[in-house]
Amino acid sequence: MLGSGILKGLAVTAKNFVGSYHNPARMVTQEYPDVQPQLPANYRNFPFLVTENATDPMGTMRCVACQICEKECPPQCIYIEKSKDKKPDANGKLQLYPAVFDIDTAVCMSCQLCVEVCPFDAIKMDHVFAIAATNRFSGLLLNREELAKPNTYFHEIRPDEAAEVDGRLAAERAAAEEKAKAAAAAKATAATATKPATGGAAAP
Amino acid sequence: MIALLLIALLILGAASAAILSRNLIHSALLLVGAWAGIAAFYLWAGAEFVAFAQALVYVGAVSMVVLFAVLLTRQGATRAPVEYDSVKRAVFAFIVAGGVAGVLVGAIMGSPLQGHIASPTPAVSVKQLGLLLMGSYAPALLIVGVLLTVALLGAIVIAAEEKG
Amino acid sequence: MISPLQLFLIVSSLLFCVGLIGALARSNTILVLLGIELMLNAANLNFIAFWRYGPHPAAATGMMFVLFSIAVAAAEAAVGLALIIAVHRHRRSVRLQEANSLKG
Amino acid sequence: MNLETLPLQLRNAIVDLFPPALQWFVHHLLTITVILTVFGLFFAFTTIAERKLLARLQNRLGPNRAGLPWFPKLKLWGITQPFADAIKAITKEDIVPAAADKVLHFLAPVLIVAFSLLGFAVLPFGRNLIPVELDAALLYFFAAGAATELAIFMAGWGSRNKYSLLAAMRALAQLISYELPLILSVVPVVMVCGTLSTKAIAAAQGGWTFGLLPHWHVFTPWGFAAFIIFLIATLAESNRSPFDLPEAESELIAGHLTEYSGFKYALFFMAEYFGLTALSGLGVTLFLGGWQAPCEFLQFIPSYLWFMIKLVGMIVFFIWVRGTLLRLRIDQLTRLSWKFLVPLALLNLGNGAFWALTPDWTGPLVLARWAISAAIVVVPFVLLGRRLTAGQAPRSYRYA
Repeated sequence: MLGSGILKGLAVTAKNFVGSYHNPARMVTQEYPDVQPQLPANYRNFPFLVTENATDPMGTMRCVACQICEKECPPQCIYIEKSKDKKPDANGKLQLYPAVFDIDTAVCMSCQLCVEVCPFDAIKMDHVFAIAATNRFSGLLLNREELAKPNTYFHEIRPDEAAEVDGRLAAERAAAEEKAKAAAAAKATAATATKPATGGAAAP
Repeated sequence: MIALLLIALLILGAASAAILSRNLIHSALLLVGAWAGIAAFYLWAGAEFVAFAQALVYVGAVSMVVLFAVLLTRQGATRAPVEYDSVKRAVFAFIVAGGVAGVLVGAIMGSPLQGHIASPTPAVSVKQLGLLLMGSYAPALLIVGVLLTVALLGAIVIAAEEKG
Repeated sequence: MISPLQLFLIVSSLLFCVGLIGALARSNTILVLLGIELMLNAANLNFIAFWRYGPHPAAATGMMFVLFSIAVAAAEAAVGLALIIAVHRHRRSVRLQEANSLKG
Repeated sequence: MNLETLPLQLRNAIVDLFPPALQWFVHHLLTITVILTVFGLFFAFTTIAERKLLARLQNRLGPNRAGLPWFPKLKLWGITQPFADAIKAITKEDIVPAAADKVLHFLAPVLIVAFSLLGFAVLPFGRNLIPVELDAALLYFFAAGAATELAIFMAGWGSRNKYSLLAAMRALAQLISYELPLILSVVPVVMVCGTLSTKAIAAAQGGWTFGLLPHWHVFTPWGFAAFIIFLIATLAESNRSPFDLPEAESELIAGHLTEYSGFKYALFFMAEYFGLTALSGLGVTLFLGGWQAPCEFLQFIPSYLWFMIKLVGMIVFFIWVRGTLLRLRIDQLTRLSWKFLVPLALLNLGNGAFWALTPDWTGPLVLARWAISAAIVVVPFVLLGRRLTAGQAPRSYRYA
């Protein structure tokens, strides 16, 4: 009959009303500043720069200022200046580092392309979403000191990915060491081989 | 008496401004003000029912019809300005209206109307009005009902878009 | 000092003249119609004035007249504006001077 | 000390403080002040009640943080939210479009609040509490309400924005469509009571059967039908969900209120709630017995409290409906009015006439009276409902 649907609807909302007082499982509201939200691991907001070491963030930054992310960034919110000198990276290899690394979060659109293209796992997406500032120019333009966060933080927010990255980096490092060792060994054998060879050549 | 003078000023001011205004929408709204003033006049005279009927019909209904008509017959411009017409016409209209006003006011001032001020506000209740409407005025009421129905249908037929 | 009845009648006649000016001087059909409505209202005002200060207020004849007149005025406004809309549809204008095709 | 006449005694005591020449003026000024204060506060708490109730109907919490300034620990369940909202509205920038018709743009919110307040003048709030006793009170109420349409037109036109103007036209179409069933639903009450005076209509609903069943109009077949039509028309007249499409916040840009901000917007909001409250008060007076107590033994509670309780009940019902029903399309809206409400209201007019003609049927004829009256209501409803819903099975959604 006409109108029965309206009565059914009214009954549903009345049930909601009563239920909302004695059944906490119904409530969907999180009272935000008092209760922090449980973000899923893959939640992404603005990028940050991964450093190996919390005590010396600027010295152990993974970024090598290759500028791929700067070129890829669709809204062009990343600005990088290469350093003049070189520093040893985690593998002990001498690399450039970013003298200036700025991200304008007012422009950033959280697309994660910088993370996708980074060959060094140096830039990752952050979980911080409350970035309100009183000045929309300098307050939202983050420099490298503000962007740098230790690897342990990365482990905190995204344990699976961080473990995978660490494993990969460790493997690379091991491979590099192996290679270095092998190269050293090869050099050594080459040195010993050349000596007998020359000796041999001289012997006959 | 002071209230009466104020209402009279409101009616005449609103009506003249409406007639002289170059903006049709302003004219219509000012006329609504004049109609409301007339309703106030009726209220002052003790004709409650008529005053509310005036407000309901004029302020509520006729004003809406007028405003809709203004919007439907508007040509492009949002301002809907109306140019004045030939000065000759206006002068002629003012002369005629002035003449009529002169004659009427002269007649009113000259006639012996002073004698009738005595009566207190006559009380005619809604019930009495209803009994009159359903009694001696019943044929007129029926005719007005038929007239309104015919007018409604006629307005729809006239204003409706022809098909094809 | 004029009596309230005279004031009523003077206001009513002035209102009538304002309506007359509107009907004669303006060429926008809607304004002409509104002028005529004003003249009708002025007449209503007279009815109420004579009911109020007349010899038989209890008979309520003036009020009855005004009630019927308001009803008729409403019908008139509806039909008049419908006519204006119809004319506007055919001629794209609401100027009185241009609705002259029946003129010999 | 009598609670029933306490407001009157207080008023007389205050009025007596003034010299006799001023007493008439003070008397009315006092009445106006009290109505403005009571219904201003009522409006404020209706907004917070609406937000909290709506939230609960949708399993949310609603606003619960606004407390008192300087006492941040005290949250008071957020009931001071309306005052925070008011401060926000007042301190906001008042934007007037450059091309707007400044006078009309300014007048519209002022007039709409003024007109929506006029209706309160004839509502009988208690046994002896009625601001103005008018013989033609109902006619006055609708005449005052009709003027709000002008204010809406002014808002739409004065903004000089085509969306505002179009939305104002839609709002007017809705108001005019629903004024008809609203007034038609009231006419049977007038016929049965034989008066247009709200005071007499409220008084006519006194008395109880067995001291328990009140003789309210809503408990008669014609009264029930008229009350339902009145409720639906009231929802539409006060632009409330499910009939809030003139200002549909989520899909249109608030309709004719697009160009209003700050306090002017708040005035429109206020007028909407005043209009709703006044119409609810009229519904309470006409159908729910006005200030009459529902049972004989409950008469010790003062009559004005009964009126307020019923008024709050009506408002809560409207909020409940808002939390439940979906917004209608404009064609559904006008169809509901012209094809369903108006025919039923017209039939109900005959029903009211039948009831008014048969008050002296006694004995078994009473049963016949009720049966005939109920039949006049139910049969057309079922037939019309079947005709209108014919061929409309519950919709199935392919991708939902």
